[in-house]
Amino acid sequence: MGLLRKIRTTGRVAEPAPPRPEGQVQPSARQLGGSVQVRCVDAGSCNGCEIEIAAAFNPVYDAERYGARQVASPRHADVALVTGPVTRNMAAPLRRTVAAMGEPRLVVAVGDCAINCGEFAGGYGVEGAVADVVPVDLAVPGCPPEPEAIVAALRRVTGR
Amino acid sequence: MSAGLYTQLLDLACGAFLLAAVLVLWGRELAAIVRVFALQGVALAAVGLLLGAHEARWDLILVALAVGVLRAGVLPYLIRRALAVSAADRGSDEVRETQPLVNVAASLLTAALLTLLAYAVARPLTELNPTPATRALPVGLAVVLIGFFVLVTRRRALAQVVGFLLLDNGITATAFLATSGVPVIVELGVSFDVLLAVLVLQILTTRVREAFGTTDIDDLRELHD
Amino acid sequence: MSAIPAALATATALAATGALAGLGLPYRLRVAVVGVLTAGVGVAGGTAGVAALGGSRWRAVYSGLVPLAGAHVAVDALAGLFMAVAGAVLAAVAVYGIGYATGHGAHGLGSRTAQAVLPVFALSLVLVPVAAAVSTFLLLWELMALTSLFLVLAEHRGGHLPLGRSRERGSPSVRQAGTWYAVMTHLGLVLLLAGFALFAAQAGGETFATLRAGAHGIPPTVRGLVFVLVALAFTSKAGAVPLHAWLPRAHPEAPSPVSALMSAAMVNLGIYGLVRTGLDLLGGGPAWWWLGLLAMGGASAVYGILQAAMASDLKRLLAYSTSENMGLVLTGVGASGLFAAHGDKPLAALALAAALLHVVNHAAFKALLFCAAGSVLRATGLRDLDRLGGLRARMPVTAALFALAALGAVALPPGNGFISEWLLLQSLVHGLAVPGVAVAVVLPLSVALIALSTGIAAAVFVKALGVGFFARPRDERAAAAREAPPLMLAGMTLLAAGVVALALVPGLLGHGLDRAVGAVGLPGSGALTWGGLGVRLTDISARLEPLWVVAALTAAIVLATGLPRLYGRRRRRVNARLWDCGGGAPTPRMTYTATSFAEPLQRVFDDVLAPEQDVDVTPVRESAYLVERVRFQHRVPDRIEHRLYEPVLRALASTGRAARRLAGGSVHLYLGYGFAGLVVLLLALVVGW
Amino acid sequence: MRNTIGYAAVVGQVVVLAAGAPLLTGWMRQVRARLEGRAGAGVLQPWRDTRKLLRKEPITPVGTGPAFRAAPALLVATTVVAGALVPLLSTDTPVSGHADLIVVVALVSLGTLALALAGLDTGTAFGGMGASREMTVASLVEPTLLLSVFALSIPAGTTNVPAIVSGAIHSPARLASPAGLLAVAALAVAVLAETSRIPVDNPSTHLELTMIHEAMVLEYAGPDLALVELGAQMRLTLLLGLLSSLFVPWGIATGLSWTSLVVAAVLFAVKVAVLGAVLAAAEVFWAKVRLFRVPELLAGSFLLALLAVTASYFLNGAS
Repeated sequence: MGLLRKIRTTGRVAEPAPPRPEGQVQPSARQLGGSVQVRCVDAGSCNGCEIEIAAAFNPVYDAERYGARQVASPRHADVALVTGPVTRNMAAPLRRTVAAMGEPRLVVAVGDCAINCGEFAGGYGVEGAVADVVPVDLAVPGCPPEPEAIVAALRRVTGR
Repeated sequence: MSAGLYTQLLDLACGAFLLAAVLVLWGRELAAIVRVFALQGVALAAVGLLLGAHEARWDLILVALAVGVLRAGVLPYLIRRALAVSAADRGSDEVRETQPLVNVAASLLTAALLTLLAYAVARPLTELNPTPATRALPVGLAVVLIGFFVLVTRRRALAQVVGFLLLDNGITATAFLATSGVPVIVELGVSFDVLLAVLVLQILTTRVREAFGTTDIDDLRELHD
Repeated sequence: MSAIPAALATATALAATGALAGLGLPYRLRVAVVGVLTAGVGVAGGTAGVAALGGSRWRAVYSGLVPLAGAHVAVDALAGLFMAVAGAVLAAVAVYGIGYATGHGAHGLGSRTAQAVLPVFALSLVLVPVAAAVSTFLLLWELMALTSLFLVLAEHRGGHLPLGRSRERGSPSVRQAGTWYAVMTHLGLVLLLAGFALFAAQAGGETFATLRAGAHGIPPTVRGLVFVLVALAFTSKAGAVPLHAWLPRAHPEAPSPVSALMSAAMVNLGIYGLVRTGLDLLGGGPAWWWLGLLAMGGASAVYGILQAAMASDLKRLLAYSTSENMGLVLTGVGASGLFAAHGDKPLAALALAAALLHVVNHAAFKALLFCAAGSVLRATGLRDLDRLGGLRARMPVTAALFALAALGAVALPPGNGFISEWLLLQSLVHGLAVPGVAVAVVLPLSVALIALSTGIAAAVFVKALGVGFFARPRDERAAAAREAPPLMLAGMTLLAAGVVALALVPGLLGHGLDRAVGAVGLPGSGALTWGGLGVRLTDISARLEPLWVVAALTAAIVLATGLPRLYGRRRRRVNARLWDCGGGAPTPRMTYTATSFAEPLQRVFDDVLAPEQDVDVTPVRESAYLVERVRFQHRVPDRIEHRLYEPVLRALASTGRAARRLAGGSVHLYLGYGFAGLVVLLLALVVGW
Repeated sequence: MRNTIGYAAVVGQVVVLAAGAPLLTGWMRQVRARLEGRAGAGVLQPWRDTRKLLRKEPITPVGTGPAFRAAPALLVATTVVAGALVPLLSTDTPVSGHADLIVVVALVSLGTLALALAGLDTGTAFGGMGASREMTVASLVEPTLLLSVFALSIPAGTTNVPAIVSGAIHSPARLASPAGLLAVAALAVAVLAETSRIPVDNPSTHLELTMIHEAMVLEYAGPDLALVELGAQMRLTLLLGLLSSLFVPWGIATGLSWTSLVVAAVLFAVKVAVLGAVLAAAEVFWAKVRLFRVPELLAGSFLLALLAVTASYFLNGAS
């Protein structure tokens, strides 16, 4: 009964949807038609971006209302959210993950490290930015990026 | 009250009565078990009330009401208080029946067999005088058996108390259904006994807890060894 | 009228020729000739059976054949059903056997003895139901037991395999299986002998006709004793728990065609004997007989399939599944007797029809399963599911046939096993109308046990097919497997045709089944109507037309694959690596094995199965904290065997030791024993009379 | 005319099932989202997912065989056939004579089995793990299912679903009896297990080690995945529909008229939506139980089913 009362008193926590983000819907994402399955790949991040991604899917930002959902297998996914500079050990797994996704597929680089290796540029264990390993369709800058930015990027893919 | 409706309601009450016994067996959380036990008291009172209303016997209705107050109100309240005390002392360990002697799945299957046994045993009795009430007789017997089973297999003293009370509920229900009501004196006597037993057990439980810090009955065996 | 004796005479002649050919001819010729002749025995026996199912009957007495009593033979529809099943299985398996034994070389099944015995075993399978007197029956029964024992032992030297590798398991297991089989089957014979002797003495004659006539004059306790003795023997032959111990040993160790014959034809005869004596000769009995059978049936069904779920040896799995299916049949027979005892003849007929139909269905799919397992064994030398795998690409036909038979075994539509299980469930579900407390208590439990065994059977055959034939090979031998030779495939295809026919148009069997049920005095077609396509219960609104189910499923599959294509963009299907979590290609060692597949079930039924495991950690010499080797052993023993047989065996052994002490070697002592015995006997006479 | 309406009812059942299944899932997710304080993706989202999956490229993982390819279609096909048989909209259809409850249960199991084989066919560890767990759960559900069938068939005297349903419409007292209620409870637990819902399985888990159903389908992509998802959604709808038909039968067309068929369709949608909402709300409150606690749950439901059988036999005066 406690939970029921909590549900009643809390009500809706999702913030009102911000206006649709600027910029075109990704051309390759048009076929997706408002449904995007997301697979996260941590290619060597400090886990700051992971926390923000988790926040983007929480009840407050609720990325799910725009049609994005996280899935357990890259076979089910349309979008790979890649975070962190790609370390040497994660380069091959990242390639395999993207290859396992069926066409049409997109890769979204989340965070400064994913875009240009950020703080870790030139590190001995770093292979390079995500774009050096797999073709990147969208980038979300920030260290770490705010959940709004991640949600906005996902909305440019779902088109909703 | 038409005969059909009476049968229907009586069957429903008996079904709920039996279901409550099964749920007691199923549950692990002692607090939930006590809640279910209180519901069973309500069902038992309903059985009595229905019988009394059907046969227009005021004594039966009175007994049923008394039983209801006792089984659905007083006893659960006492057990809950004991539970609260032990939970305050010992933390969450004490409020769950974590490891019954027979695992839950097996005890559920045993309960199934016990119910069948009760049906088989009660069959000749039913055939003596087939009325809706005697037809539901096996339910009372099944609850007696299930109560006994709980008493045998549970480790926590409080769970055993509930088992004992289940057994007693079963006896009361059997008495209601078989003879359409026991004499008031007998019923009161039995209930008084039960109340006494609960008090004694509660005192004992408190003592045990003070002495050993837990109410796992198996620890008592060390006294013997 | 004349078809039956002619066919039986042909069968006997063919079998005799076959035995001689097996002894005389050189290896290559021998296998082919014996195979063809054995198939002929099957065809002839099957023809006789079909004729009997068609309504013709035959009886005869050959006074010279068996000393004292003479050979009494008779064929009715019940016998016909079992003959037809045995004949059909024989014909197909014999063809398969030619291919199997050819590859085997001159040892094992191809050897002189085995080839000489095979036709005789085949003949005995066909002839046991023909016997119409106790002595004839027991002689044929013993012939069947002995010949099958020979065949079980055929590979005691370790079969020679085409790939030139020795078999995984050496001969000790074969010898052990032979011992178990020999002992148990002969104990069974002793029980049969005792039961029938008692019966015959009380009824005043040993022909089945006299027994049938005299059965009602026998006091109930004696009747009960006869039934218990005979039922113990027959259920042991049928492999019912707890008398099943020989079955999971003998069936896997026998050469695969022999396993197929034993599992699909020989165990049936246990059921035949039970139906013949219990329902026909004794003319039914009190409820407790049948409650006992129901209990045995339920226990066999669940215990058998649980052991099958734990087995990782493919043939052992199939053997335990035989135990399960015989349990289902026993449930049907028990329910039939129970209903008859309470006077509900139509329902009894329905239950018996379900049981008999399940015998037929089981024979079809189990023969095919054993043959397919034999093909796998022959191609890889492996029976261990944990090492097999990936065979669907290498042995596509065998894999497809195994899948077809497995569909029958899991008792789901459109498999053939589903139809008989459906009938069985219908008879049990409607059995509550029969009065009696025992009925009301037992029927729900039986339904639950059948349901549980069916559910686990699905897991078992998903395991056998999915782990054994799908995925990737876990052993180089499995990777090098090649498809079985055409003759083996031909034999299996014949069986598959039977499975498909039984699954799609069970109605074809209808009238024969009615007559078989009628042969034991139940109203054959009282409860069932066999339409052209399916089955319909007469008094109850229930019907099953498998052909329609298959048609509907096919249409729905076409719809489900077609509609999305219409909508989709018709992208080309691409190949991709298996998803490996990014960590590099998964190796075959990462695939799920049979043992790991069964692990959750084993944990659920821990209390029943009581698995044994021990972990043995060897530290390196320098330090106790560094582990050099960890050995983990896990096995699920047959608990009933463990708990029931071993104490008996131990007791026997100690009795033997005690007996040795008694036998001191002195002649006086022995004479003294004799004298004491005589005196005691006389004393007993004096006191008794 | 008689046949036209009858066949229309059958086609209607299949269409309602296929079209409504994603909507039901969307509705349940929406209810859940609202209870969690989220906005939710809308009721239509599962249809958008399906549309997108159908447009994606089909993938065949190397090393898989025919079982992997055939399983999705078979899963959908078994559900379609079962959906055509059971009286979701009408009890009087040309196929109602074939609508045996045992057959329906077996068809649903056949779909489970096909998917389990597909999981093993991939040869990955997760596929095998999912298959093994799914078959374990399925085999333990079977006794509950069949005993519930048994309990339901006693008052009707048949296992034919339309006969049971129309019997219940005519004598509603059957449903309020202890036997009826116990059978509902037992069947409800069995349905939860068969459709891989909480507390037996978590349909939205991302952790492979806790998966049952999802683990088997990790390798599917594109149109194949669309069929698998659609099959699972249809199964949920079918079983909830069957539950509502058996225990809240009012509104199902018993005669042959177009209006009653339309009314039945509307009522069916309402009933299933209510059941779905209850289920979704319950899932917010429950947690998934440990895999090896699942047998306890199923043993409990088995006990309820057995009690249903005995109660219907002893209380309702079979004697």
